This record gives sequence, C-alpha cells and structure tokens, in this order.
Amino acid sequence: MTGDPSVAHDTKHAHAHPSGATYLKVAAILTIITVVEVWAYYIPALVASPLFNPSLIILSAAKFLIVVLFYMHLKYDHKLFKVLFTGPLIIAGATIVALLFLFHQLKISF
Amino acid sequence: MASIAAPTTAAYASGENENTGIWSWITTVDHKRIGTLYLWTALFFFLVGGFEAVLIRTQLMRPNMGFVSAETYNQLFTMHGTTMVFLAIMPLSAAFFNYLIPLQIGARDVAFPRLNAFSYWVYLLGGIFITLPILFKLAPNGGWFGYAPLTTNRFSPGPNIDFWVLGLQILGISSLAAAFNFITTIINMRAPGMSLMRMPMFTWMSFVVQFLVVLAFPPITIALFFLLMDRFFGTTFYAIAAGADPLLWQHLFWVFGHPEVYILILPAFGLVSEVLPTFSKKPLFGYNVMVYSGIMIGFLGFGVWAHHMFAVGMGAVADSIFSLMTMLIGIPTGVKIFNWIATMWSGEIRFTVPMKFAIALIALFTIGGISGVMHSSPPADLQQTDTYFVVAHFHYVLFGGSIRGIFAGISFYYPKMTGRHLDESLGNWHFWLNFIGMNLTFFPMHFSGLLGMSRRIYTYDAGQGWDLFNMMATWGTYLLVVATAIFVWNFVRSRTRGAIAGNDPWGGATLEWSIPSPPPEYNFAQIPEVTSRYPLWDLKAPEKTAGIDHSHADAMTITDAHAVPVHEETERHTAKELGIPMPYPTVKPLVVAFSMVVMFCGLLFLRNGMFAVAMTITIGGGAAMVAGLYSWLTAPLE
Amino acid sequence: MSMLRLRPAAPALLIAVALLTLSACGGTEYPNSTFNHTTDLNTAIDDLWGRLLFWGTIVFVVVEAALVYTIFRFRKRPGGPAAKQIHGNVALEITWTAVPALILVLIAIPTVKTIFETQAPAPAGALVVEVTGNQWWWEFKYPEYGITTANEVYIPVGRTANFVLRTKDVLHSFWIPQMGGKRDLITNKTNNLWFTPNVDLGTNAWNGFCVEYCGASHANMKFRLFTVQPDEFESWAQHQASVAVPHRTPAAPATVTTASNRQPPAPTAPAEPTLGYVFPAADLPDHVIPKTPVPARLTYDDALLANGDPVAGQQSFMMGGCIGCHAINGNPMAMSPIGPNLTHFASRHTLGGGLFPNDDHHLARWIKNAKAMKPGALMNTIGIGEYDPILKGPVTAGLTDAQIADVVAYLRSLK
Amino acid sequence: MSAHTTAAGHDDGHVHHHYTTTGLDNRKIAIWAFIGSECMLFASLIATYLIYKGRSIVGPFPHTEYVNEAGQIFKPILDIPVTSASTFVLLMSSLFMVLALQAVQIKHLPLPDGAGWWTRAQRSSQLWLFMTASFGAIFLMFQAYEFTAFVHEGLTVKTNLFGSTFFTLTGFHGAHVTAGVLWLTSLLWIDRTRGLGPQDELIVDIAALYWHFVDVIWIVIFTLVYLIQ
Repeated sequence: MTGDPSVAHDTKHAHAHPSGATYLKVAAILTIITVVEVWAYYIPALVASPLFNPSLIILSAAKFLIVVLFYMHLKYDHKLFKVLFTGPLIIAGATIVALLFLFHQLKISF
Repeated sequence: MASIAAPTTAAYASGENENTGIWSWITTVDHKRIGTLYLWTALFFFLVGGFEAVLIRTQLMRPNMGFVSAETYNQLFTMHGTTMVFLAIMPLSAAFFNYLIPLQIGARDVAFPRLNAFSYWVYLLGGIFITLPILFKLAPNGGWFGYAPLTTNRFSPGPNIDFWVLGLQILGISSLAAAFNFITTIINMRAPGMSLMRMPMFTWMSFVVQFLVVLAFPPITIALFFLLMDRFFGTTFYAIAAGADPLLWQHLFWVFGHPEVYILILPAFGLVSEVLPTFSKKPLFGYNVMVYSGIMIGFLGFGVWAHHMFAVGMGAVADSIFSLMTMLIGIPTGVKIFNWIATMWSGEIRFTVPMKFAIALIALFTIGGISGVMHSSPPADLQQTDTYFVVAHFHYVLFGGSIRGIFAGISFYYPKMTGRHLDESLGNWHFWLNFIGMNLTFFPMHFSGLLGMSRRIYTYDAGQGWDLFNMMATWGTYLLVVATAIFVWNFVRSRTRGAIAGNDPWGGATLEWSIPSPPPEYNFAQIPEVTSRYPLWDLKAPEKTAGIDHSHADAMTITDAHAVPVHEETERHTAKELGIPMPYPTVKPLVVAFSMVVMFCGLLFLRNGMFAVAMTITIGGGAAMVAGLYSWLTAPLE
Repeated sequence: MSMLRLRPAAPALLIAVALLTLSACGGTEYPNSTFNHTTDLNTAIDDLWGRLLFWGTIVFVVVEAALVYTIFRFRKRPGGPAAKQIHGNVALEITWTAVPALILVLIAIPTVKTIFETQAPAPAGALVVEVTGNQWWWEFKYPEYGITTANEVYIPVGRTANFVLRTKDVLHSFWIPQMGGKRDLITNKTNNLWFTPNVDLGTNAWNGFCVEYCGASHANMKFRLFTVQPDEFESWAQHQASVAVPHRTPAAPATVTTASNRQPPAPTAPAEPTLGYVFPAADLPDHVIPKTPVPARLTYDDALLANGDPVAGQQSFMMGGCIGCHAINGNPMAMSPIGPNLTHFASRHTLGGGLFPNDDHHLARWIKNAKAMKPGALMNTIGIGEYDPILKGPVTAGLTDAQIADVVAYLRSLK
Repeated sequence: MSAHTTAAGHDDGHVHHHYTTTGLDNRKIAIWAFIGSECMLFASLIATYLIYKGRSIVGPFPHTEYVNEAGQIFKPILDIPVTSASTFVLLMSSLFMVLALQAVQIKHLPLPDGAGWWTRAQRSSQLWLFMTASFGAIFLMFQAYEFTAFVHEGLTVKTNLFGSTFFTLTGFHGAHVTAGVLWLTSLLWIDRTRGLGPQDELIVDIAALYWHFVDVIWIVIFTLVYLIQ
C-alpha cells in the first residue's frame, strides 16, 4: 500500500488477476489429473512399470505448479514473490533429493 | 565534537527524558529499545556462557582434575555451546539488526514493530527456560548438537534433555519471527533511492542471514519435534529397537547447523565492513564482489552440511561431493578477506578500538578459515574431527571472528546508541588482553588436538603430551576473564561518564550517522532521499565518493511525499511535535510470548506422568496465546 | 612455545606451528600424535596433511603479511598522504578468486584420490576384528579365532586389520591417533576401518579413545592396541580362545602384574597348561599405563587382598550377581553378554574401559563400588554398605570386603 | 508455527498507509517469506518419511500385507478411495478460496442488468469463505476418521517407523489446515460483522496464499505418501 492513492491504483492494475472462468478451468484440470493418478494406482500393469513413480511425481509437480501459478497468482504477481518462493523451493527440493541419496533411497549409478 | 546538538544530547544521555520507567521497556515496540534489550540480555548470557567456559577450563587445567564432576562438566560444555550459539552470538547480532537496520536504510521502524517485541520476549523467556535448570544441576547434558540416540529417553531418562528440546524450540520461534520481520523490513522499508546495491554492507549481510534463518531453522524445528515426540509420546524416530537410523538426526541437525555457522559469522562480517572503510577514510573495496560473495557463502552454506559427518561412513562418493562443496566455500570467504585488506590499502588508517577489533577479525578469522580448509579434506579430517583441533578451529571462527566483529560493532556504535563514547584506554586494555588471551587459549588447542586429545572429555590422563597446551589454554581463559571484566566496567561506566558523542563521531558514510545520538524515537524527522552508497560522505566529504555512481531515485518511485535530500538532523524533538505517527506501546507481544512459553512448559510435566496437569497447562497456555494474538492483531498499531 | 602473542609478531605463531609439528613427529613426548607413518592409512593421511599444512602456511603468511604491511604502511600520520579513493579493481578480484581456486584444486585432487583409496573394501585376508561400542567400554571379537575380549586389542604387524564397527547403544567413535583416522560406531549400521601396521613397527602399545560424545563417562572410554609380531599374535590368540582355567600365582605380591607371563611356563608349576603370549607389563610404555586417581572416599583395606581365596572367590562371583552381566568361557554359569567378557581377565593390563591398571588394589575398589570409580558406570555397586545412586541408599545385598578379596583372587587367576 | 504466521500476516493494523520501497504491502512480503520457510519445514518432514519408507521392522505397512509372529494379518493400511475423496475436497476448497478473494475484489462493482445467480454468487465473499472453511473442516474430518481407523487397525505413532513418520507428517499438515480453518473463520466473522470490501483485499489475499500453500503441500503428500509404493 502506498501513501499516494493513484499509485496504489496503478499497482493494482499492473497485475490483473484471472477471471472466475479461469479458476473453474484450473479446478477442472486439477480434478482430471487427480482422477488419472488414482486410476493409474488401480492398474497393476501401470504400477509395475518403472515409469509409474516418475510419472506420478511429474503429475503431482504439474498440479503443484498450476495451483501456485494460478491460485496463488504467482504468474501475475510481483517478481519479488517469485524469487521469495522459488529460491526456498529449490533449496528444499535439493535438500530432499540429497538426503534421499545419502540414505540410499535413491541410488547413484556410475 | 563541539556541535550545537551537544547540550541536547548530553541532557538526553543523562537520562533527563521521559519514558524511561520499567513499564516503558516492557511495552516498547521501538526497534532501538528492543535492540538495546537484546544487547543487554545477550551480553548477560555471554557472561553466563563465559563463566561456564571458565569452569570447563579450570577442570581441564591439569590432568585428572576433580574440580567439577563428570556430570557437571557434561552439563557445562553442553550449556556453554548452547548459550554461546543461541543466547549470546545470535542475539548479539540481533541487537545490531534491530538497532541498525532501520537506521541504515532510512526507516522509522521495522516492518512489524510488535512482532519485533514478540521476538525479543520469546528469546528472553526461552533463554531463561533453558538456562535456569543449571542451578538445579538439571541442565541439558547431551551436547549442543544433541546426537540421537543419546538424547532419547532410553539413554537420557532425566528431564535435562527436555529443557534443551523445548528451549531450542522456543528460541527457534524467536529467530524465525525476527527473520520474517527483517526480510520484510529490508525489502520494503528502504528510503527512496536506496536500491539493494546501495545498502550498507551490514544490512546486506544481515539480509543474507535472515534468509539463512528462514531456511535453516525449519529442519532443526522438525528434528527437535521428532525428538520431542520420541521423548514425550513414544514415537520411534530415533528408537534403536524400531530400526531407526540415528544419522537422520545428524543430517537434519547439520542441514541447520552449517548455515547456522554463517548466521553467526556474516553479521560480524557486515559490522567490520562498516568499520574498516570509516577508519581507512575509503569506501569499501569491491562492494559488489563483497555482496555477491556474501550471497554465495549463504547459498553454498546449504550444500556442505555433511562435512560435519565425514567420520560416520557416508561412503566415498558423498564424502567427495561434500568435500568439494566445502572447499568451494573457501573461495568467497577468501575474497572477503582480500577485499578488506584492499579497503585499508592506501587509506589513512586510524587505530581506534573498533578498528583494532576489525583488523583482529581479519587476522584471526584467517586462521580459522585455513584450519577450516584442512577439515574439508575428509581423510585429513578423520584425524581432526572431534578433537581439540576442531575446537581451536571454530573458536578462531566464532571467538576470533564473530565476537571480534561484535566488539568492533559495540565500540563503533556505542556512541550512536548512548550518545557517549566508550573509554578509549579501557577499550585498548580490553582489546589487547582479549587478543592475547584469545590466542593463548585457543592456539594451543590446535596442538593438543593433532596430538590426540579428543573433545568433550571432562578429564584426561597424565603423560599424554597435552599438559602444557591445556595449562596455556586455561591461563588464556583467565586473561579473557580480566579482559571481559574491563569491557563490562567500560560498558556500564561510559553510559554516564563517557565523552559526549555528536551525530557522527567517526566520520561515517551511512544514514545512521546523520541523526542525533542516541537517535530520537522517530529516527528521521524527514526521510532522506538516497543517491549513492555513501550518502553522508556525499554530503560531508564528496571527494571520497566521486568515483561511484550517483543517481536520484526515479521520480515515479519517490512516493513518500516527505522525502528530502540527505541532510544532517541535529535537533531533537518528540514524534508528537513533528506529527509523526508512532506505534502504541503494548504489552500484548509479551503476553503472547509468555503464554506460548507456558504452553511449552506444560509438556515438562508429562515426564512425571502428570498428564492432567500437563494438558491443563499446555492447553491453558495455548488458549491464552491465541486470545492474546487475537487481541494483538485486532488492535491498531499506531 | 613462546608466550609471545602480539599481532605484529604473527609470523612467530607460524614458526611455532612448524617447530611443534616437527617435534610432534618425535613421538615420545607426544605419545598420541597424529603425524605418523606407522600404517598405510596414516601415511596416506599424513601426506595429505603435509600438503594442507604447506598451502595453509603459504596462505597464512601471505594474508597476515599483507595485513600487517598494510596497516603499518597506511597508518594515519601527521602530514602523511591523504587516502586514495579506490573503489575496486576487477583484475584484482579475478586474481584473488582464481588463485585460491587453483590452490583448492591442488588440494582437492589428492583428497578425492585418498578418499577412494582409504574407503575401498579391505583387502582379502585381512584380520577381522569386530568392535562393539558400549557405554563405556569396548568389546573386541575375533571371529577367525573365536575370541571375545574387552578394552585391549592385539593385531599382528604386516597384516591388514579390518575393524568392523558396531554399537550396542549410543554412538561412539573408534580412534587410535597413532594408527590413522577415526570412524564412528553408528546404531543400526556397520562401519569399517582398516589399516596395515608396518612390518618394522615392532611390538608396541598404543592408546585408543572414544571420540564421539557418548554420555557421562565418555572421557573414560579408552582402550589399548598392541601391535605384536605374527608369532606372538598366534600365541596370544590361541590362548585367548581357550577356556578359562584359574592359574594360581604362588606367593606373588598382591600388586603383581603379568610381568612373569612372558617367560616359558615356570618349571615349578608343570601341571599348569601353557599360557599364551601377553604383552609384557615391563615393556608397557608410560602413556598406556593409566594414572587415574582413586576417589578418596572409597576405602578398602589392601591387607585383605593377601588372604584372597580364588575358590571362595569363584563362589562369590556366582552368588554376588556378577554372572548377571559377565561371561567367563568355561564357566557355564557365567554366560551373560551384557558386560565385558572376563575369560582371560588377568591377561589384561587395564580395567574399567582403560581407566585403571589391572591390579589387586584397583580391582578390589572397582568391584566394591564401580560407580564411584567411574562416573555413570553401569556396573552394580557390590560392596555392602556402599551408597548406590540407583537404590538411593546403601547396598544391603552385596559382598563384604573379605569376599571382594576372594573375587579379586579369582579374577586375577584368570590368565 | 502458525502463531507467527498470523502475527506476521496481520500486524501493522489497517489504518496507516506508509511509504514502502516496492509499493507492496509488508504483510504480503512476510507471508511469502513464511511460505518459503514452510517449504523447508515440509521438506524435512517429507524427506524423513521417504528415508524411513520400507524400513519399518513390524507392520502394519502402507501398501503391503503384514503377518505378525502371532499369525495376525494386517491388510495394507492406506485407504486410497477415502483419501482421494478428501484430496478432492481440499482441491475444491482451494477453488472456493480464489472465488472468495475474487468476490472481495469485485463485490463493489455494479451488477449488470439481468445478472444470473452465478454472477451474483461471485460477489458473495461470505458464501465462498464459508465454503472454503467448511471444506477445510470436512478434510479434517476425513483425517480424523482415517487416524481413528488406523489406530483401530493397529497402527499408532508408536507402532513402527511408518506410524511415527506418517502420523507426524500428515498431522503437521492437519495442524496447518486447522490453523487455516480458524483463520478463515475469523475472516468470515469479520465479513459478517463489518463486511469485507476491496480495501480488505490484502488480508483475504494473505489468508488465501496460506490456504493454497497448505493445499499444494497436500498434493505432494498425496502422491508421495499414498500413491507411490
């Protein structure tokens, strides 16, 4: 918020939020992805596939991203928030991966 | 020093102003007063931690001493580490964050003044919570690192570790709350024209530190929460019988613990980066590089934690990766050292007390840095880790580095905080005795360590070749006691007897020197518009800043209608006279902090099987906390 | 060591480092020095250390000299030159980024090489020693020989010893400074540390320590390593593997140690089975002989020890609760694995986790009140009337001082 | 934890508008910094869960059957259909949350002629806040049901590593949802007493950011804990 109302007005319009229709579409996409995930869980052939876990992680990452970009309107908001969020997210993700390697839950093959 | 402002300042410094009652301190939300509270409290805990060190060193003076028992010794070394890290050095840095950041960036307060008060009260109460048990010989005794499974119920059935787990949890909340506050303050409260790359170096390093806190404290919070659950509710996170892996604790602890090292050292780096240019009459050499190296140190700090664990058998690949990452971090650290020396090069160096401390930081931190590189090589580290060589290393970093930076900061900013100078000759005595004592204490530890003396032992046998080094270290510690006593005397006495300091006793470059000492409650009567990194030199010594980019803030971004060019403010008014809205004093942050600590205290009763009592206190405390929070959040700030 | 610590004399520190480093290699004055070439492992480590010290010293000298020179040359003087306003220099910044980076590369390459060499699996044919950490003592097992012993470990020179490290309780760390680096004992995990003592090392005794904080008596969790000749080792191992038969030591003074064991069986006792090799007490270097003081409040009349009867002692050992924790091979009643295995107890030079010499004087007091002898010791208090912190009162069901003398006689006969 | 979220979120009152460097509100910067910190918090919890995955000595196990020494059979304990439903509930609450924020932003705009129920509904922040909070509460009920069922099937925090890590991870998340429901209820209460208008966009926005973050954490948990075997 700023002291000058006109500036406040300007900043508000600098990042127009998406409309209600976009929100509904996003919700539909999220629901579809979730349904696909759960459906895949019940197909033994898919579960047995080595691609099962990676695909699920990709799908969940996609959902994560969609919510953050649209519902948390990071896509439309100030650049600062992107930095404040992605920095820690990268460090957090790298820490998880590093820990899983260290505890041999993920293996490095040479 | 003769300025027109002197009489006013003198009157202020003698305490002839209103609002000094104890209630005004309890309800204060003024960042300067909170900074002062942090300073006094942290210095008190510094003395407590130092006293513990004296007892430790006395016990180790000679082989097979019986000065304290093994159990007492274990409590002492645990509390010495815990106290110095969480109750002394971090809050001493916090004292400077509070006092200086708003002044350096040209703000009237921090972003969330009440949250700031909350941080302090949580720190104070948490500090008392974790320190008090030592009076009853119930102090934590698992080491400041608290390795599981030693800290689980099975091996530590007493309440000692409970105090540690809950105490650190409480202190973590304080640090996190402060960090959110300062991140917001630095991002959003800068005066017009003060771009990020014009921020004073102390503010910059503090900025990096806040991100380290925000990202490093959650892992320890979780690790402690697991331990808390194990101890109070029988979960199996560190339970041997359930197949738990105790390295989980170590990894989570050091994911926090290593960034914590930078949390402890970077503010000191920032402080000396203010001191060195001032007393060299030159701007900081390679400002941009100093900023980037600080960021690099902070960022790489998250990728090196397992170098504390080279002896646990992580495997050759992991050892190599963490070793290389650790060596990498030596580069930006070295760059800082070289830039500081280059800052002094071709300057006019005045050897004031703060300058001496700053120079000593460079000299001594270098030693700690070099021994740090020695540990970064895992095979060599296997002969060094958990020995006195490591004790020597991190005391050169923390006592030689952090504490020296903090003393530089205290002697540099004392005039700003109190309006009076510290006594120069007492300061010199303090400096030299401290410098000699510090080296006498810690340098011999390099030898005792490499000659086979392990850490955390309450006694050692005669004839092991360590006697001389231990004797030296103990005498060095006694010298440090004398030095510290002189400092305390100087610190207390100069508040009323020191020479009057004007706005700018040292010829500083940054905004805090443009306002009266001590600063009025509103800091800046008129918010200055900043056009370079060294606004006050622009005003008073433009030749020093001639080579630096100057520009006025984009007119669009100067939205504070009251901003004026940088100027000196010598008049002292009240905020009311100037019509500056100030936050109301409020006791609510203390109420919330207190009820939160009560909530944690309740858990202690679970140990005695007093489930009903525990739940009553915990739920009562929690309810009071939520009620206090609602009342706080619904009340207007100013 | 000079006490001179003034900053302008900073290079003096460096000379001190160099001198001490050199003198430390001597070994007699510094019996736990890490600067050794006694094994392949510490040779590799010391080579690396030499490199680190070399570069560290250069960096130290350069930085401190630059610092001292700068503050001396550019100190403010009346009439001196005004400060030159320099804000930075890109070439310099690149230089002092690149040079340290280069030095680090020179350290990093041998580091990684040494990591992979020293952490490779132990060579085939290594002598496996299973080490188990306990609060606060060490158990050593030789699966190849079926030996279980405590706090004293023998290895032959020239053969790789592969220490397999586990812990029964909290974390510990296994370290013999003179032999090479340390390795932690981690709960629910097995670690390894192996090295080969040099053939020319001779018969010698070394100190070992626990270096991971493990609770009350962390400082008192020590052990001894004996490097011996292969034939001596075989002799020792064969005997240690045998069941315990009490050996009488006729008319020996109460404080006698195992000095006589090295001689071939005395002709006066032809019925006794042959004793194996034991590191001769007379050859023990001073630094492996514990000098821990006995707590003053713990009283025991040493005169009683002369009348100790090993047969009665064996009875008391069974009745006094000792078998709840201790095993003695050959005694079917004593099989508990909780405490140290006492099969050839009298062949050891120390007791209580390397805390005291293993003689009658210390052993009697140890049995009487181990918790007073060693903080936090988990062994029960045995002496009647002694205060026990767990009972929070005096021990009522235990042994009298005279019975303790019998137990001492029994244990000291287990050679 | 949530104590200082709320503190950071609401401090500084609503009265004075100070100059800020970025033109953004302090509270919004603080909440994003807080969310960054929460990433590390949940990273530690999730990493622990994954580290201990498959290391429990005794059952019940999440995806496999377990027979104990007494011959007692424990079925795979995770109930995917129920959790899928609760996941859907939480996703929908996120949708309601954005609609609530939108309602606060547009409620002052004049209604076009012949506006249908949807257009009118879109302007009702009370409706959407209520829906969000209720769906959050429903999610919590699912979780309470799940926890009780697990305890009945023999899995508690003390049983094994899976029990400890599972209950702690999902419990931490549940605590966040609880704090969120309280927060949303407070907003709803403010809306009912004095009405939220465009000037209150920010306080709804920061609550929404927190709520969505809690939702994305569940997205990760659902996949990593429930679906991956």
